[in-house]
Order: sequence, then C-alpha cells, then structure tokens
Amino acid sequence: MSSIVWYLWIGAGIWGIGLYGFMRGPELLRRIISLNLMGAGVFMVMVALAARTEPTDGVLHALVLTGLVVAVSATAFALALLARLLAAKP
Amino acid sequence: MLSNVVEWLWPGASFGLANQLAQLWFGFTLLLWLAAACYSVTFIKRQVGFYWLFFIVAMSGNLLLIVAQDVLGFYLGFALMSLSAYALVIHSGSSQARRAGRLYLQLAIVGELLLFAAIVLRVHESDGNLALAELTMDSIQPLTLLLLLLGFGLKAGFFPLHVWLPQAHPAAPAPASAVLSGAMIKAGLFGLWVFVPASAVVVQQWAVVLLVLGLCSALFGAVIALWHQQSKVVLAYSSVSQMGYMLMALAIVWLSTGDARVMAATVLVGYACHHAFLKAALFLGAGACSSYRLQRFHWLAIGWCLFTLVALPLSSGAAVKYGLKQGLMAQQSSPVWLAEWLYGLLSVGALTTALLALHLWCLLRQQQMATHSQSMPAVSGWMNSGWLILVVASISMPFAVISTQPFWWASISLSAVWASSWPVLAAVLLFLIVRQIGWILPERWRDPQSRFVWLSLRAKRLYQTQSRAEWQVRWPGWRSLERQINQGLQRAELLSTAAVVLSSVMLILWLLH
Amino acid sequence: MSGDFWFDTILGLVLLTLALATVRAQQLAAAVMIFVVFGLILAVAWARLGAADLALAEAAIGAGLTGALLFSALARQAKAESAPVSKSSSRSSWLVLLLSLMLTGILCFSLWWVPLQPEHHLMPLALEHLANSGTEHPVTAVLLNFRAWDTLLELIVLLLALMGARLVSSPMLQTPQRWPLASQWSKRLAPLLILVAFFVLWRGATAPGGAFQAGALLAAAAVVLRLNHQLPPLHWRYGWVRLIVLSGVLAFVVAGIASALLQYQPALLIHWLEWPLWLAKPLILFIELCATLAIGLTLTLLVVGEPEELSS
Amino acid sequence: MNYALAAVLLPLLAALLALGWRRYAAWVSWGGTILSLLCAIVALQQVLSDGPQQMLLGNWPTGLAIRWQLSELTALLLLLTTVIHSLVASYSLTSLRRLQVAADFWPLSSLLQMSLSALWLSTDLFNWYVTLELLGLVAVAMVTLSGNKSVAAALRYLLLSLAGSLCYLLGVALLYGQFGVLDVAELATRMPASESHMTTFALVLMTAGLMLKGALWPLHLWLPAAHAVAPAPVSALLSALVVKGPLFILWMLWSQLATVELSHAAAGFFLFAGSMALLTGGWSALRTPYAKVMVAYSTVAQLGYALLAIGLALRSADPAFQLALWLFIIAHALAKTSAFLAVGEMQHSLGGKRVQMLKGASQTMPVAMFALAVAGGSLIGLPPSGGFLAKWQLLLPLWPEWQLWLWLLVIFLGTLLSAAYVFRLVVLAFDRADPVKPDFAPQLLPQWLALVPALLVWGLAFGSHSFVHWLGG
Amino acid sequence: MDFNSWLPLLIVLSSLIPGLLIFTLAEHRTLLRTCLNLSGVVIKLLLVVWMWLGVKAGEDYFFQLPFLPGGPFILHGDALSLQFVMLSSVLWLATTVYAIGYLENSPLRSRFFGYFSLCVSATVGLALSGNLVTFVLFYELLTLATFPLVVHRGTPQSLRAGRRYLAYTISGGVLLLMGAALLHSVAGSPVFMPGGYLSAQLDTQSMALIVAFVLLIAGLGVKAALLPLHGWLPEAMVAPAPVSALLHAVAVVKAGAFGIVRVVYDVFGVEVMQQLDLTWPLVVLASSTILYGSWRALQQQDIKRRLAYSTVSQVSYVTLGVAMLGPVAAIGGLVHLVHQGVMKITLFFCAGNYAETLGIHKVHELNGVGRRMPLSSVAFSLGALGMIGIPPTAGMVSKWYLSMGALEAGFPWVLGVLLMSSALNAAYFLPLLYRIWCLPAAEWPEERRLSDRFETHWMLLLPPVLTGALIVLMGVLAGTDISPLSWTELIVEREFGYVE
Repeated sequence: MSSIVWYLWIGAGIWGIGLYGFMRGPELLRRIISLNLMGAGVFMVMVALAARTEPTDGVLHALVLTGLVVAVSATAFALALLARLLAAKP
Repeated sequence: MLSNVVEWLWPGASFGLANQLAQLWFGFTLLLWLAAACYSVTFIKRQVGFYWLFFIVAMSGNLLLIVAQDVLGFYLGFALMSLSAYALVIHSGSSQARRAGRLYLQLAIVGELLLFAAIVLRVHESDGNLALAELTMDSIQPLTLLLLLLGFGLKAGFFPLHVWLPQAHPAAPAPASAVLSGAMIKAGLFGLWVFVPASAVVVQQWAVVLLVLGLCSALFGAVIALWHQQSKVVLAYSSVSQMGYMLMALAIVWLSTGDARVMAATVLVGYACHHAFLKAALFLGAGACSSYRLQRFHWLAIGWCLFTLVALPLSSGAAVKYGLKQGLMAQQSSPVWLAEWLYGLLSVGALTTALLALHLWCLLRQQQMATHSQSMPAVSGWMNSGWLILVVASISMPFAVISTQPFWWASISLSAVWASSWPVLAAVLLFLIVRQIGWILPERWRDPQSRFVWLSLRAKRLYQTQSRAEWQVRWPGWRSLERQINQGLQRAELLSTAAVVLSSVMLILWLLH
Repeated sequence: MSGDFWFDTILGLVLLTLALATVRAQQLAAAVMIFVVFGLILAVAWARLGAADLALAEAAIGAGLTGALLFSALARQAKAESAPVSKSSSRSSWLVLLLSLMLTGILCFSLWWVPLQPEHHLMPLALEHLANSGTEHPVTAVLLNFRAWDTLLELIVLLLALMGARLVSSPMLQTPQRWPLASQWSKRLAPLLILVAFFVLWRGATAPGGAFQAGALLAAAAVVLRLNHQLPPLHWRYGWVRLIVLSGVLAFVVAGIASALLQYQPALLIHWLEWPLWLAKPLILFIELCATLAIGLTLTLLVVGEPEELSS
Repeated sequence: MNYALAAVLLPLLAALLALGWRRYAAWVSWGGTILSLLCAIVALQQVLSDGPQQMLLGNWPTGLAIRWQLSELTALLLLLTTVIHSLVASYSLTSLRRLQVAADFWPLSSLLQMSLSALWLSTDLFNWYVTLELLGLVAVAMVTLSGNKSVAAALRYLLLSLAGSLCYLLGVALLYGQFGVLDVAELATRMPASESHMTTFALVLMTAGLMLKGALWPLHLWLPAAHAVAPAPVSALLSALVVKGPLFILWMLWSQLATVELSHAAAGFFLFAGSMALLTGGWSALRTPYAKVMVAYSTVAQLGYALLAIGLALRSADPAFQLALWLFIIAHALAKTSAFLAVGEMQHSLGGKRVQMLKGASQTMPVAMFALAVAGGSLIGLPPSGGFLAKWQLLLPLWPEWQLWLWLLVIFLGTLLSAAYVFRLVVLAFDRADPVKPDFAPQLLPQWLALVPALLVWGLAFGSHSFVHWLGG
Repeated sequence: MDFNSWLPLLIVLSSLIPGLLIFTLAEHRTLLRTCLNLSGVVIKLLLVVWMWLGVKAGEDYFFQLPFLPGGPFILHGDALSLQFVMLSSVLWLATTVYAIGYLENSPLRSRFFGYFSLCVSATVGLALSGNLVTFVLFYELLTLATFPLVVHRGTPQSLRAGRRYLAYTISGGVLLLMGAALLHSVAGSPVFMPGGYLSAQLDTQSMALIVAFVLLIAGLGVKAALLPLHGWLPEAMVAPAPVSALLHAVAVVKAGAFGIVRVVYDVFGVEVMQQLDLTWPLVVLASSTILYGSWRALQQQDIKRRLAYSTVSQVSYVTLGVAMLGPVAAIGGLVHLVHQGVMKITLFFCAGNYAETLGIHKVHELNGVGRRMPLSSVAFSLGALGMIGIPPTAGMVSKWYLSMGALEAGFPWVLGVLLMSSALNAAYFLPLLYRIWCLPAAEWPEERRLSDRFETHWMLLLPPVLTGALIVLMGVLAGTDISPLSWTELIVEREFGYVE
C-alpha cells in the first residue's frame, strides 16, 4: 500500500511545483500552465485517495472528472483573455 | 411702610418707601432731577434726543433704587443709573470727555460686578430671601462688607475711590454734573445705609475706620481743590470732601444705638439733602457762568450757596454740621479720645471748606470777567427757574423739613454760631494775607493730571488686542514619502505579490495553531 | 521489489521532472510541449491507479484540447513579442522557492497522516443504490444521477467559459494554407474519431466512458476538420449552433423539470432531478447524448472559434 | 423549500432564454429576477412559519446526494440576493442604451444570481467548490464587459480566483480522504473529535482559498483594480454579493468544523486581519484619486468589520457577534450597491474617473449625490442606517469584556476613516466654485433607482426588530 | 394610541414634511416655498403650545416605535424637552422670516430651506427623544442636516469650514454612539427618568459608568463646544447669517448643552453623579471654557467670529449650571439655555443685517452704525447688554441664579469665574457699542438700498427687533407664568422634587 502514499506525495510535489511556477513564472502563459499543474497535482491526490479501496471510489472519480472539466473551461477562458490582452497590447 | 410685592415682574419685585427718612431722600432726589430738567431744557443744544433719553433713564434708575424694596429691583435701578450716566458724561463729544467717560465706565462696570457679588453673598447669607427688610437684621461676613463698601464706594466717590469724579464732572454738561454729584453719587451712600446691618459686630469695628476715612476724604478733597484753576474741577473736589463728611455721618449712624441712631440717621439724610441742593445750584451756576451773562441776583444765589457750603449760621449747613457734631459726641462705641480729636479736626475741615469757597468765588468772578467782552446771551427763563427751585429749597430745607428743625434751632444758639463762624473768619483772614503778599501757586503745581486716565488707556489697549494668527496644524512632509510608496506598489507585479501573500498566509495559519 | 514498485517510482519521478521542466524551461514553447507530454504521462498514471474514466478524460481533454489551446496561445505569444519581462530579483525568487518547498513539505507531512484504510467512504453507499440509478457504471451513476446537480453546474461552467471567450474573442491567426497530407489524413481520421466517440458514449452506461470523454473526442475531430477548412465556419449567429451549445444544459433542465412534474405530490419542485425509476435509463442516455454534442461543439468553438464567428 | 428551488431555477431558465433569444434578453432576465424575488419572499415566509427545511437533491440517502438547507439565514441571504439583483437589473434596464455590451450582460447576471443562490442553499463541500468556481467565472466575464481596459484586471482576477479554488479543492480532497464525507453537517459530527495535522492543514487551505476569492484583507490586492474598471451595475453586483459568498462559506466552515483551541488561534488571525483591513482599506480609500477605486477600497475596509465579527464570534461563542456579521453583510450589500450605482451614474454623466469630477455634483446631479451620501451614511454607521445597527450589535457584547478594548479602538478609528473618505466626496459635491458640467442631460430614473437601495438601508434599523428575531438574536 | 401619543410625532413631522416638499420645488417657486415654510412654522408653534398647556396640566405624551432590540424609538414630551422645543420653534419662526428676507433672489433656496426644515425637525426630535438611543439618532441626523447649510455658499473657505465641522461632529457622534452602546450593554435603554436609571449598576460597574460618562460628555462636548472640542464653531461662521443665527445660537450648540442636561439629570441622576464624584471635573471644564471663550473673543477682529467665541463661552454657562447639581444652579443653567438662545440670535441677526445692508464684517467698520441703522443697533445693544448680564435683560436673571446656585452647591469660586466672565464680556462687547453709538460714521464698505421706508429689508429688521424686545421682557417680566424662568422652576420642581 505504500504506493498510495508515494502517489499522494507525487501529487503534493506536482501541486508544490505548480504553486512555485505560479508565483515565479514571469510570463502570464507560464502562470496559466502552472495553474494547470496545480490542478493536476490536486487531481492526482484525489485519484490516489480514491485508489485506496478495492473497488476504487467511483464518487471521487466523478468529482475529479467534474474538476477536470471545470479546469479546462477555466483555462480556455484564461487563454482567450490572454489572447485579447496580447492583441490589445501595441 | 407701604410696600407691595408685584408678582409678575422679576422675582421678588416689590416697591415702597421703607420709612420717613427714605421718603425725604426720595423727595430731595426728585426735586433735584426736576431742577436739572428745567435747566437743561435750554442749556442743551447738541444731540438733544440722546441727552434726554439717557437723562430720563438715569432718573428712573435713581428713583427706582430708592423705591425698590427688593434686592434685584435695587440692583436694576443702580445699574440703569450708573450706565446711562456714562452717556451724559460723554455728551459733549470732546476727546477729554471721551477719556473721562472711558475711565468712568471701566470703574462703573467694576463697581457693578463687585456689587453683584456682594448682593449675591448677602442674599446667600440671609438664606435666599430677596426683600431688603430682612437683609438688615442678621450678621454679615467681612468679605461681603468689603465688597459692599467697594461697590458703593466706587459710586459714592469718597477719598480712595474718587478717581473718576474729578474727571467726569467737568466733562459733563452742567445739568448732568449737577445731577451726577447731587443725586447719583448719594445713591452709593443710600445703598450702604440700606444694605449694611448696623448691629453686626464686624460693622462696628469697621465703622471707626470709616469715620477716620471720612474725615481724611473731607480734608483731602478741600486741599486738592485749591490747586485746581477750573471752577468745575474745584466743585468736583468739594463734592469729594462733602462725601467724606457724609461717610462720617453714616459711620456715626452705625456706631450709635437706639434713638441716637435715629438722630444720626436724620443728620445723614439732612446732610445729603443740604449738599444736594447747594452743590447742584453751584454746578448750574458754574455752567451758566462760563457762557452766559449773570445778573446781580445770580451772584446773590451763588453767594448764598457758598454761604451754606461753609455752614455759616442760619444756613442748612450749620444745622447739619451741628447735628454731625452732636452725633459724633453722642455715640459711645468709639474710643472717647478719638471722638474729641475728630471734633477738633471738624473745625479744621470747616476752615479748609471756607478757603475752598473763597477760591471758588474768585474763579467764578474771573471767568465771568473773561467772558464779559463778548456779548453773552442772558440767562434764559427755564435756567432761572431751575436755579430758583434749588436755591429756595436750600434755604427752606432746615426748617421746612420737620426732622431737622431741632438742629436748626440749636445751631442758632450763641455757642453754635461762634463754633461755626470762627473757622470762616480765620479762612477769610488767611485768604486776605495770601492775596496781599501776592503768593500764587507755582505753574508746575497747577491742575495736576490724574494718573488714572493714563492707566485706563493702558487697560483699553490691553483688552483690545489684535487677534493672534489662528494656529494652523501643519501636515508633516509625508506627501513625498507616500508618492514613493505608491510607485513601489505600482512596480510590483500584482500576480506574484498576491500569490506570495497567499502562500505566506497559508504558512502563517498553519504555524499559528 | 515487484515490477509495480519500479513502475510506480519511475512514473512518479518522470512526472515530477516533467513538471519541474515545464516551470523552469527557458522558452515558453518548450514549456508547452513538456506540459503536453506531462498530460499524457499523467493519463497513464491515472490508468495505473485504476481510474479508467479519468485516464480517458485526461488524455482527451487534459492533454489534447488544453495542448491545442496552449499552442494557439503560444503562437500569439511569439507574434506579440512583448517587452522582456523584468527579471524578478534573485532575492524574491529564493523566497518563492522557500515558500513553495515549505508548503509542499507541510502537505506531504499532513498527507502522511491520511488513513490508508478509510473507515468510511461513499462508494459502498453508491454501489448499494446503483441498481435503481439507471446505469451500471458507478461513475456515470454518480455524475448523472446521485450528484446530477454538480454535473449541471459543471455544464454551465463550460457554457460560461464559451460566453466569456466570446466576449473577449480576438482575431485568430490566419491558418496556414491548405496542407494536402493533413487534409487527406483528417478526411480519414475524422469519421473514425466520431465513431469512437459515439462508442465511448454508448459504453459509458456500463463501463468507463461517458459524455465528457465522447464530447472531447468529437471536439478533436471537429477541430482537425475545421483546421483543414473541411468544415464550414460555425457562426454563433446560426440558430442551430446556439441550440446545440445550449442543448446540454437545456436537456438537463428539461429532464429535471419533467421529473419534478411527473411526481408533484408534496410540492411541485421537490422531486427536481429525481429520475423516476422506470424512466432513469432513457433519460440519462438522452442527457448524455445532448451533453456530448454540446461539449463537442463548445470545445470546438473554444479552440478554433473565430471572432466574427463568435460575436452575434 | 419549493420556492427556494424556484428562486434558483428561474434565473437559470432566464439565462438560457436570454442566450437563445437575443433581442428580448433584457426583459427575460429582468422578469426572471423579479419572479425569483417573489419566490424568495414566499420562501422566507415559509421558513419563518414552520422552521428550517432541508432537501436532498434527487432524494438519495444523505451521504450520497447533495443536501440543500433553507434556514432563516439562508432565506434572508437569498432574499438579499434577489433584491439586489432586481434593483441592479432595473437600473441596467433604464440605462440600457448606454451600456455598450448590453446583450451579454443579461445572461451573465442571471447566471450570477443562480450561482449565488445555489451557494447559499447548499451545504455540500464539493458543491460549494463548483458554485464558487461558477461565481468566479461569471464575475470575471462580467468585468470584461467594459472592453479593453478591463482585460488585464480581469485576467489577474481570474488567475487568482482559480488558484484560490484549487487550494479550496485540495482542502476538500484532504477532508474527504480523512472522513469520507462531503456534507458539512455530517463532517461537523466527525471532525472535532479526531483533530489531526491533516484536518488543520485542510482548514488552512480552504481558509486561504476562500480569503483569496472573498478579497479578505491580506489577499484583497486584485479587488480595487477589478471592481473599478467594471461597468457600474457589474461592480455593484461584485462588491455587494460576489465577495460575500466565500465569506459565508468561511463562516460555515469555521463555526462548525473547527475545534475550540483551533478557532481561538484563528480568531486572533481574523481579528488582526480585520483591523488591518479596516485601517489600510480606509486609508487607501481616503488617498486614492479615483472615485470607483475609492468605493472599491471601501469594500475592502468594510469587509474588515465582517472579519472582526467572525474573529470575535470564534473567540467567545456569543451569538450576538454572528448576528452582527449577518446584519453587516445585509447593510453593506445594500449600501455598496447604491454607492457604486450612484458613482457609476455620475462618472458616466460628468465624465472622468477622478474624484474631482464630483465637484458641484449636488447641483448638477442632486439625486445621485444624495444616494451616495445616504449610502455613505450607512457605510459610516450613522443611525438609523443598517450599518449603525450592525455596529451597534457588534459593540454591545464587546463592551463588557474589558480585555478586548483594542478592537473597540479599531472600530472607532475605522468609523472615523470611513467618515473621512465618504465626506471627502460629499464636501466636494457642495463646491459651487466651478461645478463640473455634465456632458448631456443626466437621466433622472437611473438616479432614483440608485437611491432606492440607499433608502432601504437607511431605514433598516427601524426594521431591525424582525431581523434580530429571525437570525435568532 | 390616542391622540396624546401622536402629538410628539406630529410636532417632528410638522417641519419634516414641508422640508421634504420644499426639496422638490423648482427654484422660481418662491411663493409656494414661502407658504410651505411659514405654514410648517405656524402649525408647529400651535402644536407646541398645545403640548405646552398639556404638560403644564400634567398630561403625558408618549410615542413609541420598535427601533433597536431593547432600545425602542421613543418621543416623550416632558417639561425639560418642551422648554427646548418651545425655544427652537419660536426662534425657527424668527429665523425663517429672516432667512426669506436674507436670501432674496439668491441661488439654491429650495435646497437651503429644505435642509433648514430638516435641521429643525432633528432639533425638535432630539429635544423630544425619550431614551438615549433616540437621542443618538437625532444627534447624528442633526449633524447631517446642518452640514449642507454650513457649506451652502460653496466657496473654498466654507468647504474648509464644512470639513472641519464634520471632522469634529462626526467623531463626537461616534464617541456618543460608543458611550450609548456601553450604557445599553450595562443597563439597557429605559425612558429618561428624573434621578436617572443607573443607581442599580452603581456598585458593580462603577468603572464602566465612569468610562461611559466620559464618552458621552466628550461626544456631547463637541456640539456644546466645550474647551478642547470647540474648534469648529468659529470656523462655521462662514455660513450665511440665518444659518449661523439658528444653528450656532440655537439648534446645534444647544443640542449639545441639552444633551449634557439629559445625561446628567435623566441618565446618571444626581446621586450617582455625586457618588461617582463626576461633578467637579465638569465644573472645572465648563469654567475654563467660559474664560477661554471670552478671552479668545477679545482678540477677534471679525464680528461673527467674536460672537462665535462668545457663544463658546456662553453655552458653557448651561453646562456649569447643570454640573453643579444644585436645584438653584439647575434653574440658572436651564433658563440660560433659553436666554442665551434669544440673546445670541438677536446678535447674529443684527450682525447679518450689518453685513447684508452695509457690508460690515470687521469690528473697525462699525463706527457710527447707530445713526444709519438705529433699530438694528438698539437690538444689538440689548443683546450685548444681555450677554454681559446688565440687569434689565434676561442675562441678569440667569447669571443671578447661577451665582446663587454656585454658592448653594458649595462652589464659591464659580462666582469669581462668573464675574470674570462678565468683565471679559463687557470688555469685548462695550467697545462695539461704543463704536456703534459714539463714534462718527465712516463711509460703508458696500451699501445696498434694501428698502426705502426702513433702514433695511423689513424681513431682516423685524426678527431682531422682536427678539431684542423679548430679551428685555424675559428679564423684566421674569415672574409671569409664561416666562422661561417659571417654566424652568416647573422643570426643576419635577426633576428634583424641589419647590422654589
């Protein structure tokens, strides 16, 4: 079962790196990517938690799926905003 | 004693004349104001409306304070009288009159305030009842007595508190100064007589001092008068000396007991009435003398007034002076040696008064001679009638008024006549000697200027200062510092700072628990 | 040291290095590419952790569509060569590193306390009610029945993203001229993708799969066709485009209201989103179909939406 | 419960119709708002008559399904949301021609109302995550309504909002990992018993996320930029309602899930953050030269009061502080709506962003200026306004405890600062030296509509008896 | 809820409703505006007289509305409140007539008269308020209603004065609010009752009571212009004459003084004040304000600023009288509340006349005005003499009772303060009278012919003459039962159970 903990830590690591990227990244695009990394980290933690029980926890999977769709729509909107910002900047 | 409380006026308002002597006081004051009114009908030419307004207000104040049976009524009358007198003083509009007026007003206001404090303390001592009748019964604190003396003294104008009198009277027009020295300054004395409880212990002690003070004032007034060359100033100083005598009379009233006190009171009122008529007549005369051509009977009247001033026999002065001496000897509470000694000094007083009278006579004659060249108008009928009232009253006063009749008869007795006439003769003799050796007052000593006028100017400058610049709170120079902070914030990338703050908040929250 | 151990360790380390590389890469282009690879590896990791649906969704949405979006943003980024961003001073970068390290440490520390055998979780409850939920696959049951409200809100979020993108739509770069190989390839690939999408949709009722994954696949097909100009521009003005985009949410709401109307006993709307037993399966299928079409079209418009297309 | 659900669904239907049917979008959305207002009123009536109700969506057993709870508090918040939305919608309806991107405003505002109502009603952690996310996206989309100048601020707002949501989601994941339950009530029974590092960090994460989305003091940096560039009705909605959602969740979490000593520690932090918000927000509002930025900073400052109320309520379990918190939220929402609408109206007619444009506004646009002054009066807390009522409820329990004198001082300084920046505008308005001439004849109806919420909040104290009774005071 | 309970509300509304209507009037509708104004004034006066007779006969007027939990909105017409209501409604009549004349064809009159009526209804509400919470409410409304009047002219100075006015009064209001909250948490907000309602809490929470007292007095001190908090009053003189007349002679300043009376007598009560030993600090503060105000008034060269500083010192007479807790001192303080109002409003009216007709603002420009404007100058002189406390005027009566009360309450040194203050008053008022009456007239800064028959517009002339006459009548006819003095005795009798 130590693999669950390993994957939890990997998730935490990805979240940490994402946070680091979000804070440091000078360009806005890099920050958006770091946000996605943070999301991926969180989802990794959730999936690892779901994998603890024998029939993996379907409810948690559903939550992750919803999170994923929310993440992608938010990213799409952010990128559209970024595109408009870059287009507006002379 | 008729006094009824009028409910709807100020609290405790009641009017009435307490006793027979108050009625006499009211009588002579009324007569005096009537005479002055007649005189000023034609005498006043400038700003007639204002003059008559304030004349009437002063008169009503004077009469109210005599009639009032309650403290507030008295104080109302007193204030009306003294403040409206200011307008009479500065009526001529000259700079000298304005200066005198300013000194008069400053002292009048101070007097008002001291009097207000005295009355409040007095009413508080007699636990809050406002009627004058109850005030005289019980004891009095020394502070209250001192305040009363100062308050009324400033108005009465005896020796230490007389500074405004020699300035105000010459400046005022003749009828005004007649009324001023005839009726108004006596109101101060009336107040003392009404407010101070004679039987109190502390009053007995202080009465002796007042006795001496009165005499000093009498002598001081007469002596200083000799130095001055203007007739009105001399008259003013003679008022100061006469107020000294009246203060002695008042002191005698306090010192004597029982019917001796009644007798002394009669002397006091008689003296006041006598002085009122003669001083008013003299002032009217002095006024007329400078700008009108006087006939022979005018000079006769002036002569008669000087005659009564010097208290020669057959005059009201003799009666009153005799009564004064009787009272002085009759009272027991002051040490006997002091009584005799004062008795002697009274005759010296009479001497100086006689000198003053003669000096005045010469001044008036000179003044008339000086104005003889231009064609001066004749004295108008109104002025004559006012003058006539006064002279007749002065003549008829001693025997017309019942209470002073015994003194008048006593003063006709041989010893009284000699006692009252030798000082006059001595004075005449002295005067002739001086006239012979042709000794006149050195220039430097003539008309000494009183220091108080200069002091009152300094006081005015003290309380009419220019306003200090309004202090402004000055903001420290942090405007530039703030601009730097703003620029710093602008430069910092909002996102990274917000993210850093987010992580630090998480860290802090975690470390907190 | 069973094979699994080695596989997990390598997979974890690969994921971490890829993430670090994305953040630290000098050029943005490299970061984007590494991120796409990271997405794929992540899908593998989830498959390893037994979440088949998620692996499919991650691959399709996470790697595929997000990658496409990032590439188009990258193109703009290069075009508008903005002024070099001021290099944040070294002092603050150290602070940032320290902060994120500490937070990650705390997270790992607290994750250490998580009970490996959770004493209670919702799965047994879900399985117990799976029977009358209208589908066999628990994830689809949770998504479309037990927590249908979340899914409805999620569809609204997607719709909202599209509305937002429409508001700020900026002119698209002109697509490169027709590339014959690509168009040939897309002609063959698109029908396959559509087929797979509908298969995934149908299978979702019983096994991993479902509206979102199918929608993503459909969007992929549409994007490829659109890029090769084999698909007419999808103007927002057209009624049918709007209808399809709204169909997902509309279907859900209509079904919800219908379910409420059918059982109006205690109060009219009390049975909102409560599929009656006999109608559950067809209803879920109907919603899944509409959702797939809506998601497909929405994601297409998000990726290749033209400003004049999008503005009404 | 029926009507509460209707109050959520009506805006959703209105939004869909508005998207589909473009020409009548305005009237559809406005109708939806008014109908939901009626439903909210009826819902409140129901709750008052027969107590709090709850509903399991799709009535699956409690753990599985999402639970909605309609207590007096949530009914009141629902009513507040519908009232403010109907006011803003009618304001926007009157000034329709001037709002450039009018068409897209309507569906977004209906979606905003729907998401907020869903947030008030639900008690499910993950459902809160989705509603928060929806709220954030709608808010960002509405900010971008005012064109190019708002894109930068909107993007920063979006990114920070996403970061906040992810932290919140991680917190939810940790809690689910530990206890396997998503519903707050059930969690409240399990969580205080087994308190561990995991649960603490989960709470820390969720608090940080919510503070970021709710612009509470240390994490408020994005708010002034975002609210200032947004069009008037949007910034009114944002300041009045959007920032209150996360605050509501923050309170729900800390009041139910935290153990006693954890809540004491957090109380210290919230009190410090609240007082700093009051002081720095007030100072920035006083010093900023731009009118809308000033009103935005005043939001940051006034949220300080809410933080104070939360801190005090956590420190001593006195219900009066909770009452003060909700009264404050209601009063601030109404006052801020009126303030933003008035400032927006004046900014639009008199032209220019700076505060100086208000010079002589009491002559040129008296009604709008009066609305701003009345709203300012409530922000300061002058009687008989709602702000005064909230402050009164906050002061009453604070006085007997002597060791809390510092927070009394903070409240005093905060009131003075708020008085300073409100009257800075009012004094300018009375400057008859050279009043700024409006570009065109200012419309009267929008000004009157901006005045309505101000008058509502001005008389709130008179209706306080019922509020206090409802909120269990 | 019979009519007795509706009367207080009607009194407050009788000026509120016309005010709100006037707001909506267009600028040129002078006739309608004047009718509205005057009808409001007359109705209010009738209602007040009605209530006055009722209270005299012992009726009870009590209106209640739920306001704060535990603190209802109460309007209660008792003897003390009625005195202040009578004062403000009578003077409002005079000031309205004056304002109509003063603001002839000047801009923004609707706004002016609107806020004017709001301010008076706030004052009347404040007077009639039955508990501390209602008092705080009207106290704040008064600030808000008076501010637009202070900045009516809109010039930079008036804006600066407005800012300063707000800074003082708002912080004062907040202090009052916190004090009221403290008292509410300690003892709730019962109706004001003679003897106060804090005796129960005296032993347990004496510290809280002291803090509350300090806060309340600081809050009220701002409007009552006590020493450190008086800065706004001289600045607010830039306002137009009717504003400075009504507000700074009657409404605002008296609200503070009236508040102190309420707090000392009806909230804390005499016993509690003595036990907590709170009297002497207030007496010392009031005395120092009296002397400081008079001293600063000496130095002012601007007439209205001199009058403002004189107001600062005169209002502290009321505080002094009340703080000494003796029944006679209370009579002195309360009757001075009325007298000072009438006297000061006369002075401000005349100052306004001088400024409006001859453009006189500075003291040295006053030379010879007595000849050019005799009636106004007579009124001015009466007011000045009243301020000094010269007997025929009402000032003498209040100064008399204050002195007697000071001695009776055991503060002999207060008598000295009163005398010193009268001397200073004389020092800065008599020179004015001297210039008006005794100095020759120079040419006027800017003379305007306002009316051919009288010296100035009749509406500007009538009010000061009436109030001037009132000064003397109140002084001389103080014994009559409609005079303020006898009404004050009624109050003190009910408040203290003390029979004069």
